[in-house]
Amino acid sequence: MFKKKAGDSIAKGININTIVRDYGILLALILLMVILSWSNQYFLTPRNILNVLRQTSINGILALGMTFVILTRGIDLSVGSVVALAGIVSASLATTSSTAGIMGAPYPAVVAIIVGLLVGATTGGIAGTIVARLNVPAFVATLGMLSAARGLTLIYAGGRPVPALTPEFRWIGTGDILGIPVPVVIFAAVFLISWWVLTRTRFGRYVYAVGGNPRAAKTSGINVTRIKLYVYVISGALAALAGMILAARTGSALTQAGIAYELDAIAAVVIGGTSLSGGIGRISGTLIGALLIGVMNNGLDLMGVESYYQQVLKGVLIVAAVMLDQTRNRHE
Amino acid sequence: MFKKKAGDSIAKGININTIVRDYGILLALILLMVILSWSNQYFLTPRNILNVLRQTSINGILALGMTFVILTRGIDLSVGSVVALAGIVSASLATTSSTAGIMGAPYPAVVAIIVGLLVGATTGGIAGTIVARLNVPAFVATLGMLSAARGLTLIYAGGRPVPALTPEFRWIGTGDILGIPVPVVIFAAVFLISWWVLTRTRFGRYVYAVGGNPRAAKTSGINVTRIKLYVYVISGALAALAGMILAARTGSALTQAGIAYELDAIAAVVIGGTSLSGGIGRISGTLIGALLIGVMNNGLDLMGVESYYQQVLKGVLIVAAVMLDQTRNRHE
Amino acid sequence: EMPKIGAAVYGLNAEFMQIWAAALEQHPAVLAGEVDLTIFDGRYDALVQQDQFETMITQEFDAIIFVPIDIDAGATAVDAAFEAGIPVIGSNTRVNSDNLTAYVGSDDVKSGYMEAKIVLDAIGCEGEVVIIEGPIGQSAQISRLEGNLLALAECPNVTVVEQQTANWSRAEAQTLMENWLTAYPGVIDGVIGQNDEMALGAIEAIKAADLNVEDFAIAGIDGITDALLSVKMGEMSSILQDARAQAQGALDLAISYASDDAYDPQSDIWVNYTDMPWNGGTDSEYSVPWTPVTAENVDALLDMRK
Amino acid sequence: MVHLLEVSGLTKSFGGVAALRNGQFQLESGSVHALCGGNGAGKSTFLSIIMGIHVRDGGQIWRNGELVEFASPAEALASGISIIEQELSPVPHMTVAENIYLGREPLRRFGGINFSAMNKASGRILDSLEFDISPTTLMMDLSIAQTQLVEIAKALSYDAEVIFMDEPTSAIGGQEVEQLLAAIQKLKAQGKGIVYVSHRLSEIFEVADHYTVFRDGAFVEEGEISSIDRRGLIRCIVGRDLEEEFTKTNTPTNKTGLAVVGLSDENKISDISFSVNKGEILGIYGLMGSGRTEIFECLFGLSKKTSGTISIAKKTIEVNSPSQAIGHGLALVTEDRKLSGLVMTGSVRSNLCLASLKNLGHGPVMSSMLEKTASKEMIAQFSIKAERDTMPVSELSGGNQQKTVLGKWFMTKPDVLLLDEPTRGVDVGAKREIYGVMSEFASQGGTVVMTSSEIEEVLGMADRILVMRDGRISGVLSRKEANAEMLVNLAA
Ligand SMILES: Nc1ncnc2c1ncn2[C@@H]1O[C@H](COP(=O)(O)OP(=O)(O)OP(=O)(O)O)[C@@H](O)[C@H]1O
Ligand SMILES: Nc1ncnc2c1ncn2[C@@H]1O[C@H](COP(=O)(O)OP(=O)(O)OP(=O)(O)O)[C@@H](O)[C@H]1O
Ligand SMILES: [Mg+2]
Ligand SMILES: [Mg+2]
Repeated sequence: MFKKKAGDSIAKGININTIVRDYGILLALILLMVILSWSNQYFLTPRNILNVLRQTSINGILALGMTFVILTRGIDLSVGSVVALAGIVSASLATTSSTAGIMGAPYPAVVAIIVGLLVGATTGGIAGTIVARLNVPAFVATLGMLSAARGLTLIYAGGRPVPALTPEFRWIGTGDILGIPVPVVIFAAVFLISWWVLTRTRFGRYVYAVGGNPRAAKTSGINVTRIKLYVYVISGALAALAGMILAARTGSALTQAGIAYELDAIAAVVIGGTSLSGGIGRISGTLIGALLIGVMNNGLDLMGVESYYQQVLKGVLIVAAVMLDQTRNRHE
Repeated sequence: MFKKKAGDSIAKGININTIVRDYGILLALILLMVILSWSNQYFLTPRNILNVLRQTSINGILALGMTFVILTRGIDLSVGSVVALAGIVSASLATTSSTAGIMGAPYPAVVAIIVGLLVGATTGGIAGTIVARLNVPAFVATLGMLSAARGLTLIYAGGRPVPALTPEFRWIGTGDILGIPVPVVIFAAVFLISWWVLTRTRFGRYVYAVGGNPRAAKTSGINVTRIKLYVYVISGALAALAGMILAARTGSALTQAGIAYELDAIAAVVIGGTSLSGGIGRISGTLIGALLIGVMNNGLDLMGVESYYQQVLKGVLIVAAVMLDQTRNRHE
Repeated sequence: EMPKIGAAVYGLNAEFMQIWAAALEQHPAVLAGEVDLTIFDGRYDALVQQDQFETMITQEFDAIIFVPIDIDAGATAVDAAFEAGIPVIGSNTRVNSDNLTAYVGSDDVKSGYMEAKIVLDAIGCEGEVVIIEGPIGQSAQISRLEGNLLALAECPNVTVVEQQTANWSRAEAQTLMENWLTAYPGVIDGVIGQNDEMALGAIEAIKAADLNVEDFAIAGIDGITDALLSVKMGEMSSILQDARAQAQGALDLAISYASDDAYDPQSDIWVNYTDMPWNGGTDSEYSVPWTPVTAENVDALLDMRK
Repeated sequence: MVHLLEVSGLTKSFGGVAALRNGQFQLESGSVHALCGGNGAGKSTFLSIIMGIHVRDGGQIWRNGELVEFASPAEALASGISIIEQELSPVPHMTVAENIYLGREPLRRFGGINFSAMNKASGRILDSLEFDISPTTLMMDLSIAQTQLVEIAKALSYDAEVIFMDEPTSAIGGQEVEQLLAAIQKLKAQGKGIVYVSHRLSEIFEVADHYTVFRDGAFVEEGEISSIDRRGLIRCIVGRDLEEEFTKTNTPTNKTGLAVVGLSDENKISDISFSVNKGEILGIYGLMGSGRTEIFECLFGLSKKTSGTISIAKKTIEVNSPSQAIGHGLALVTEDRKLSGLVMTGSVRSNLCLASLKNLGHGPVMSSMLEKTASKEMIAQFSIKAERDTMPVSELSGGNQQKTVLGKWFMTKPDVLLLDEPTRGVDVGAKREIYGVMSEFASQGGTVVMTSSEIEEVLGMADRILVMRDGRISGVLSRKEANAEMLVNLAA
């Protein structure tokens, strides 16, 4: 839809130039994977592939929600704190610990999850309202939420982690379906739904239009305020989902979970070719961006690169990957 | 130059509407200060005022550099890491410790400072080149630098702090000039120079033009690439300056200094009314934004607000302050 | 076949874990090339640590040394390693898991008690103190606070005027203390810093306010180099957490569990700490004693850092 | 009788400055109503208020006799009003079809968008207007003229009863204008009402039945087109009599000002050679996409040329960037003021001075005195209607923005002026002033190259006319021999 489509290049015969231009970042990912599988025997094992996917799923889910927000020219800095808040709240419903749980806990996992999602949607809704209705810059509104949601997390939990989650709840982090880890399945599902929504529905088009030209969107009769509000709700709910998976994976919800996660999520989106000035981008790019970050982290650990050098290498690799990607529009 | 100037409203007689519109954020700051001085007897003491200024100076210096970058539609996420890198490198020249210093240390403070500034200008230059010449999004380029500079810091220092700085070097963090702390003096000087550069020089005009419409700027004969490069050099050098003041203030340079400082610096700029989409903003706004953050932190500590509630309050206050500010353009 | 041993630590950016990691690499077995050691930086994130466990399991490590960010959140990782048949030796911070093979560490509650006690003794069990805490919710913060409060309970005439986090950071603690000194002029007698960095920040703030550091009783924990220097100048007290013993002890245990044959520990810590016998390497817990840093031992400790 | 639309006493001010003081208007069904007025008269403001884009301060609007109040464009659209806005505002990274159907995409059964139906429908609309644009092209790949065509198609596709057209032809010319006017006739026959805003009076006399004139934000006069002549309408718009519309005072010298030999680029133009003498105005005429703009972009270092030489006053020059071009005394008024002409976030003054900053200070330091004087001079020379020169340029009316761009380039005191559609959106009075400035510039020895989609303008101002077709020169005519028919024939 946006930019040229895969169909176009296939129709015209495979053209290496077109591929490089349209899928530069995918090439970067493949290149990285080839180098890694060539230099480490474990990299391409099924077990490690599943590891990478599982490790990517949390940042990936955050990045998918972030894509919606960034496409409308917004930004959501609060996702890391929402991860913690929703994680703690849902965990307090799903713990067997008598001190950390709320009255009546443990509740069925599905109750905990629904409450968690509501928490995320609410924080997103608040941030979205501040951005869309009160015209506060998204950076400020969500920075405020970053701080406030972290504080609420600490108040709610009294500063302590919530341990001893029920096995039922933990399943969303540690279980598997036909050998595929549940977080990966959830990530895949969220990706497919997001992809469908963004490319095939009116709402998706409006997200692009609001980011591409808010004035034109408004003049065409689109309720710009509502679209802006919704994307923050989506981002908040997905952050909550990620937070619950995180708690379920680690087995206890921590008040300091998710710190600085917003940076990685935004990075995945931007590496994937979505422009911070809105209106341009593909959700598949975000998937690739998140995978690139995941593979990089996994690969550097796998190869036993020393921690300090890892940080330097990561910086270099991110920039190099994006430089390989010629998709980025050079219009401005 | 851009937006309305103070002179305009004065000419027409003081008009409360104009003031609210033009200096909303200043009103927010004043309001906060009135509330604080009313509820805490120590707030308005000269000693505490100096405290606030001293505490603001580091973030303030970062924010001043960040203003240049953001005015050109860029962003500099690397400032926190540059704080650490420049701090460590300059400290290794100004330490009396035989293990942590480099050969021949301690050197005169001025040598250490110049080297530190060069380190910052170099990292800024690298990031700027990647952004301006290689067309990599600023978010990615400076995120890469954030990671790489942190890694370099750790490698350079072997993960250990550099203690025992010479009194001469420490003067920039702890000394005072006529009773005013040196960091405050430096902050004021940097502010005045930045203000002068942005409002009075050709370079300043170009910064606004490049951010407002890069294409029109280019057509008007402006070397857009060069202007973009320079703003990152400025931001890097100022981050280095902040890093050295921080090291001098704490008495030793730490490898984990400056983590997450970029968020506060960007927040000061945005709260001050500069638009993340470039071309709009005032350096005086940044000063007020930084002061607002500083006063808020100081005030909450002074009033003994519990740390969890502090975070919630901070989030709420930031958003409220910006909502009070009607300067923000509602153009889009 | 060399045993492959991984060390997953919560983060390498601060000095304490750096000393810990360096001690690991200075272990005689590593120097002699008898083990293949890899250190993983957990980047202060429980999830990253768990990911690194998965990586180590995939690569079939023979034993894992674990310094978790959180006492509870590390359990899943330990259980996963246990299922894969890999022994996990805890170091520095405990993990709430029955599957932890052994633990070498120092009791944070005890150090919290000790440092608070030093401050309280110095002010004669009477007066006003402030507590500067680590990141809220982190295990060390929780335990050290517990210890702080135990000691404070013994001195009912002492009031805690303020208690805030400075996230283990010197710069944050410095700002915090500057503001407290303004809000409570002449009130504060003692500063309980839950680590040395924060205690040092408080000292800088006191100096910046033109007050006498000697007028305050200040204590921290860990014994980082700057704190040792500060103790030497009589500005503060610190309690040495022996990173070297925690690291090398854990590695000896890891090698012992990783090799089929009987193994004699190689680190000199077993000789130095008579309170902590090797016992054939089969104990489930080794408690590394805390050492208060004093004017007497500070020079020796500083020498070891060179 | 019930009017499709009736408006009375509409007022609107922006930050204390009245943009509209008394907007009054009646639209009958089956008619084309021309809304006339100089730049800044309040026409666009008037239309945007009715459309629900701006909120009015006072006044009443009746739609089919019912009092209405549209809070958003969505409501206006729902009541059967659509608009072609003056400032083209496409969503750049969406396709033509998506732009046309934005806000009302056809759906499939399960809620997904039916893209093929949308593309087909868009194709049909574009074809019916004989606009040669593919529905699946991205908007950002279109030229400004094509963008305008899409906006026209979009406004018509609503099948609205009332259609506002705010300068729909400012970026197009020739054939496309004819097609639009034909379409308007068809709509009129269907009983729709069209409000037509244009500074090209010939179009108004060709298509409109009624006219309403605003001046300084207030209603001045209305009537039947048949009851007024061009001169009378101009008098009504400008408020005084204008003698001839084109003021031409220059006489070409025989000294070469600008010479171009064998200029080609990647694919848009090839083998372009011409020379212009000092004191001469060379007009370039051509159809949409014929390569006029591209010539300018190559000359000014904005596009890469593949071959050819450029010389100024017989000296061959190398131009790789606009700053080099400016250094050689060139100035380029680009055709899209929003995209490449103005820094919208800046003030009028800063925009006027932007290309001349090197001459407005001492070394790197600016002198606000010099800037103020220079900007005042340009504002006077082009009679730019601005409250203060420190106001944001985005708050100027369209025509005044265009004059600001011209002012910016005149301030650089160029030797060679390249003007790409210099009078786009400029009112009759101001056009005449611009022509005056152009002539004056030429008669003082300056060299002028201008393009225009308005054939009368080229014929009226140029000493010689170069006609482009498909990126090549198809003919050069002298002022004496040229006429409209010849130009059209050479261009097609
Ligand atoms: N957003 C705005 N803020 C402030 N003033 C504005 C704004 N929009 C328009 N104006 C002012 O309102 C007046 C009328 O502008 P408007 O755009 O309606 O004129 P117009 O008749 O359409 O002119 P043109 O023919 O040049 O398009 C002008 O003086 C203009 O400066
Ligand atoms: N495919 C395209 N992608 C981006 N920009 C384009 C494209 N085609 C044309 N343009 C731009 O549109 C402008 C018009 O180009 P060109 O010189 O071919 O036409 P022209 O004769 O000036 O006609 P008009 O301006 O009326 O379309 C140029 O500025 C060019 O950069
Ligand atoms: Mg108009
Ligand atoms: Mg053109």
